[in-house]
Amino acid sequence: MASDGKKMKKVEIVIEAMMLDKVISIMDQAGVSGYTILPSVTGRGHRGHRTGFGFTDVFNNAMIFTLTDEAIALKISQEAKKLIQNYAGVVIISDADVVWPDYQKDR
Amino acid sequence: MASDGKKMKKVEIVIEAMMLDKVISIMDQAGVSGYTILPSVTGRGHRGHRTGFGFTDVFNNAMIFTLTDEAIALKISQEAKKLIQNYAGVVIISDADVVWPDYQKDR
Amino acid sequence: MASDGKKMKKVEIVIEAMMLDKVISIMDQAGVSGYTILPSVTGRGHRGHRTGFGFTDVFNNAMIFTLTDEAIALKISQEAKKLIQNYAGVVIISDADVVWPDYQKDR
Amino acid sequence: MDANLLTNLMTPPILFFFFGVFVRLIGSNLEIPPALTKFFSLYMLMAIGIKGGTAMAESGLGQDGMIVIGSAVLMSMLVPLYSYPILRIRLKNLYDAAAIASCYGSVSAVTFIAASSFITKLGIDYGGYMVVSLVLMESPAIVMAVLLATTVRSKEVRGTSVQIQRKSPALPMKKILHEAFTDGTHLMLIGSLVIGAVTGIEGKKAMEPFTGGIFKGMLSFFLLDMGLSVASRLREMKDVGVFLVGFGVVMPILNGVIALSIAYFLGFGMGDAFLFIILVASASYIAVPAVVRYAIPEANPSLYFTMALAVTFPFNIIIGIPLYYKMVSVIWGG
Amino acid sequence: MDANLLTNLMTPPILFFFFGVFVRLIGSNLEIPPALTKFFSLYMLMAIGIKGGTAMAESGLGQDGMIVIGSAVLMSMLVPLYSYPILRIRLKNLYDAAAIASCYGSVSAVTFIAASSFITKLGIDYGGYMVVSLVLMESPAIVMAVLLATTVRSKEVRGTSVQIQRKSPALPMKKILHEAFTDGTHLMLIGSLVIGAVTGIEGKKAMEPFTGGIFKGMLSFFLLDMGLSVASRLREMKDVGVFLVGFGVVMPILNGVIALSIAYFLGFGMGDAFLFIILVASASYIAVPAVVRYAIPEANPSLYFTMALAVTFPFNIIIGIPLYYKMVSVIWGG
Amino acid sequence: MDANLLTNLMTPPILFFFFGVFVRLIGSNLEIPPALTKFFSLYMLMAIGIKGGTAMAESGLGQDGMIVIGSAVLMSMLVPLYSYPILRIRLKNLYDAAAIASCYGSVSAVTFIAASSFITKLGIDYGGYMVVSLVLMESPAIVMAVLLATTVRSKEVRGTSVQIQRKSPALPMKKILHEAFTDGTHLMLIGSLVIGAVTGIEGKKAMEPFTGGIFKGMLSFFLLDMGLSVASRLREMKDVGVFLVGFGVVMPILNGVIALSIAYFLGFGMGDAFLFIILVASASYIAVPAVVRYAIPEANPSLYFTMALAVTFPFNIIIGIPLYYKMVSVIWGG
Ligand SMILES: Nc1ncnc2c1ncn2[C@@H]1O[C@H](COP(=O)(O)O)[C@@H](O)[C@H]1O
Ligand SMILES: Nc1ncnc2c1ncn2[C@@H]1O[C@H](COP(=O)(O)O)[C@@H](O)[C@H]1O
Ligand SMILES: Nc1ncnc2c1ncn2[C@@H]1O[C@H](COP(=O)(O)O)[C@@H](O)[C@H]1O
Ligand code: NA
Ligand code: NA
Ligand code: NA
Repeated sequence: MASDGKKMKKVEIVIEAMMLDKVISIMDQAGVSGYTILPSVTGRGHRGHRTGFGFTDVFNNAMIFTLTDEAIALKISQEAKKLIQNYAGVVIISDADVVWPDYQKDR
Repeated sequence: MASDGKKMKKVEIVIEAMMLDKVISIMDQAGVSGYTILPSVTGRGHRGHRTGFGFTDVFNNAMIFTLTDEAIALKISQEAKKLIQNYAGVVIISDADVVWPDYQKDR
Repeated sequence: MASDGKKMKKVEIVIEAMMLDKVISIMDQAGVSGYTILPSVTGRGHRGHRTGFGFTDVFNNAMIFTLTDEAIALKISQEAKKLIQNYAGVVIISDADVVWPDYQKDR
Repeated sequence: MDANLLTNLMTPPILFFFFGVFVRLIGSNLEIPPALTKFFSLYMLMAIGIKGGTAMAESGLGQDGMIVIGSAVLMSMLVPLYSYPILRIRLKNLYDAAAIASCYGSVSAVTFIAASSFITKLGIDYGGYMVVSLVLMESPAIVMAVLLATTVRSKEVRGTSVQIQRKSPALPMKKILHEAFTDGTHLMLIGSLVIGAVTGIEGKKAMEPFTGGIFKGMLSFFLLDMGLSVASRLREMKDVGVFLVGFGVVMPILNGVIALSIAYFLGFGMGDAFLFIILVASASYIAVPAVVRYAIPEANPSLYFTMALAVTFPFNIIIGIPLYYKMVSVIWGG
Repeated sequence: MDANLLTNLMTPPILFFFFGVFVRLIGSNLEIPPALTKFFSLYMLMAIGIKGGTAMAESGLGQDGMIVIGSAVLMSMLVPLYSYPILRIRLKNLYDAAAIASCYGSVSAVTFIAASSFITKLGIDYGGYMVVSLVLMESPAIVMAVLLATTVRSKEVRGTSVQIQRKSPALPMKKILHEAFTDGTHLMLIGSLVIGAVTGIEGKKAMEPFTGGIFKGMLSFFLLDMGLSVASRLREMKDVGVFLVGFGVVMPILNGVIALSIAYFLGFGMGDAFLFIILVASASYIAVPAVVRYAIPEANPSLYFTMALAVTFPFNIIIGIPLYYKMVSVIWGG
Repeated sequence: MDANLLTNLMTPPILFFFFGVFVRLIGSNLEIPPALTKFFSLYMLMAIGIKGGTAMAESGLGQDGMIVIGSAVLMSMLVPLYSYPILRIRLKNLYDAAAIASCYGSVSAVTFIAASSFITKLGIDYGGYMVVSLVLMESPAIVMAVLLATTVRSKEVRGTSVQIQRKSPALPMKKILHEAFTDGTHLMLIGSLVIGAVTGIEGKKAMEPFTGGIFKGMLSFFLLDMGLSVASRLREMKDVGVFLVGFGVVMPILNGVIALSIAYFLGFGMGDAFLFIILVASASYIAVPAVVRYAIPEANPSLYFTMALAVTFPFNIIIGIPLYYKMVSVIWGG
């Protein structure tokens, strides 16, 4: 990729909504500089339809992604994997060039 | 990419909201193991602004993505392409490493 | 990547919600053929938690992405970088194969 | 125009509509989240349905009602039929002509609401079956449009095949009818009407504070939102063009006059006549576009939606309602 | 069944429930955005809490109240205890058995609302402490389920270790109790109850047009939404299977009869008895599943949620309410 | 403090505020979706605007009104001017000082609502023009802040250029004014006020069940939501620091006393005086932060937003309202 961005990993996690806080704390503990949340997504996986009812969060998913370096990405994916043994979710890792404001270069 | 994930394709489709069900059935028939839906996105394309009115779905978009293997990705993109000849939409394919729970390894 | 799509750049920008219009006009001026908006995301970065209050947009983020060629992607990322010196945001660039309807081939 | 115009325009709901237009035009960031719009519009449908249903429970359909309803259904088929050739005069894309024709055959529930408040305020009565008419005018208009579009499609196949690639894979009529009859807004209105009719006076009493008491306030929010949307569509106006804008203004008058004649000759009561005209003169920007977008993808939704919402709707609210009322009151001697 | 059944079924809110089921079954696109569902359900909790709280402020708890509440709490522990062995007869996944047992130990606020409108309409009184019972039946049921699940887990560890990888990292009881007591819907009800009790007659007056006046309308929307959800869950019914569907129908009757006996022997008033039966016979699909999903991830939420929502809830609304009423009115001689 | 304090604190809406704080502090998952918050706040603005507007239509502005309004506008300019130097004592980032100053020059509509219910309950009257004052205090405060920030910016350019890269590309004043005057919440209040004034007694009657009847209930929801938000901001309190928290508590009192003196010397009526003090003593966390974030991006929104919302707002609700009332009632001999 050719851009003036920094080569990083994008770790996207779909998780059942009530476990989002757990994923956030996994990311925080792994030392990410930030994350972005898509608070309300729905879907289907091997646990069946998770189509979102308004009156319960049980069948809602949330999505969160972080841009981070490879080592942290690995740490997160290992922790998150444990979580999705028990709770609905999937972990996706891809390459991304990230453009930060100058004073953020150090991250 | 270096991670303990499985190399897969991520197929993202933006489609006008009322045609989402059609895209879901395309994916189901292609044999995906699951998908994630972002139920309400807006946008602009060559069909003009689709900025989302609350009282009609006509100008709303939805987004859906699936993680799948290359063959299925191709099948989906071919079917979806037919759909977006007539309805607003775009199909995006990229690489992704996917970490599944262990008992999902077979997908 | 092997698909019948066109190789393009995906430029994703997370930005504080009230500055979304500015990012849209950056994209328009750079000459993109379209974009997709995720109107309401939340997150954390070096400016702290942006967790979204219903009664003010000050702490809301929005996300927008465009599929475009490398030159335009570069132009956008340069302009957007200036914006995120002052306003919360991050710019992400990645590779993507895009399948357009036939009569859109020229973009 | 006289004081009646002001009577119609100077109520909070209508003023909120203008306020919404103004707010958007000056570029404010005022937004109504889609979930709320949905709430206001479902509420409107519930309120109008319950009201019509309970009114029917009290007075029954009667022969008068049957005649009005019959005329309404008839007009919802005729309007598309005579609109289509008029639209063809200038439109190259015949799918657009079919889609637009369909919107004008159908109705605008909000225009109906505004008009019925207007005459209620003037102390004029109307039958509960007017809501039944409102309901029944939707599907026939859609069916007509789909038939027109099917004709266009079959001609196209026989003609040059240049555009064929873009041609829609002909959707089976059954699927389209399913969409037409199961459209959410359509069903919400029917359901509320039936529930009103079934529960009658008891139901009315139970629901009154909700569907009656706070109605004007909810309507204010809904019309504020409509105003915002109308103003947002104004930027599409250049795509619509002079011909279609003209159509959006002249057609309601033409339809209104035809409806008036029918009402006169069939001896409708004054209130029924006025609301019948309103139904025929108004155009749908909710239910019909939703189905037509699905059924006639070759038509550009910006055209039909924008015309019905941003041209004909405000025209009817500002000019149409007092104008049709004037006409009716002259003839019926109100 | 007699006219009472109709009395219950022929009100707008209940009819909107059936309408919702119908609408979804015929495949309509009618949707209630999640934000609105949240509004309707928070509203319901506020309204019921304020009503119960202000009623309590007027009449106090009293000894009667204490006995009813005590019995309610007891039943919320007993029901899971005797449901679990029944469920084990057929269920291989014992976590599912624990989770389902928990839902049936707890209560459905909407069933309670429907039942209390039902008897209010018939002019029968009940104590404000019934809402306190409603509130207090949630947590014990959850605790019982977690205890059951913990037993299963410890057995599993001692047994074959095949499934161990999937085993949940045992959540500390403290965390689970925190979830149980701080669940949003649970707190909203408690908070409104306390606020109602604290502000008493003044609070009642201030809130009446909101929590009283428009109540039936808001309930109609909420039940419409419930109807849509129930119908959506019907496709999961094959996963649920005959045994569990049967459980979802028979268990409320069994629980109801046990509750009736207790109410009779402890000398409850007729209204209190009826609502006590309703509480015991109903199952939770909101608060309990939310906590149980967190606390017993090994259980399949499709089972317990679908049973409580799509089997037992409609059963109680359609058959249960008039049936329990019949039983009560025969015995209490109403 | 005496019974008046309790009078203010013991109403359902205020109790729901405390409940919201409590709920968030104990870590519950209770959430109000943003779309609903928007509904409640737009509703509040509509209700207060309609109420003020219809009151004005009845009684007119009058000379009294002009004087009150003039004083209010003056104070909205003065407060930022004298707050800024106070803030500079400790704040290194002068943009923060400008932004905070602006919030305190402006007003909190919810504090105004709580205060006006408080005195209405005590049977004290006030003029419809108080809402006009509320409206007119927003923009001047913003303009002052922007002027202050512009001064800082031009100094910075002349000074060291270390931070220049981060410096905002100076937004033209015209754009900022546009933002200030077209801010959605601002316009909603103005629009409702004008619509209330235009439709007068008729409008009032039409809207009453919505903007009046269910008001306390909607306010309860809104304040519950505010409570949740206030508690969420408490974790930012350590960034705010002791100096600014102190400012958030002392400044309302100082502003209140100055406002009281003005009201006294200009001979305001008791109700007007009290609400004038409330306006001057309160700080904006809705309209002003929205514009200031745009206009002064160098300032940290966590500071000014958190101070206005999580320090000054609860202070005014709990302590300020009864305190200012005490002062007023002693002096005006109420
Ligand atoms: N193949 C997939 N592609 C995209 N999203 C998926 C896929 N599989 C699962 N998901 C998402 O992850 C959630 C949980 O998956 P599961 O635990 O497999 O039920 C689903 O509800 C989807 O939102
Ligand atoms: N270049 C693009 N980048 C990102 N999204 C696009 C692009 N073009 C179109 N879209 C999305 O696809 C939808 C339909 O596009 P179209 O059919 O070209 O109008 C738009 O409303 C956008 O949400
Ligand atoms: N490392 C990151 N990964 C993903 N999103 C981020 C990251 N850093 C910042 N963001 C997003 O960008 C917004 C603004 O970031 P900042 O300006 O650093 O506060 C945050 O609120 C997040 O939504
Ligand atoms: Na018509
Ligand atoms: Na129970
Ligand atoms: Na102030």
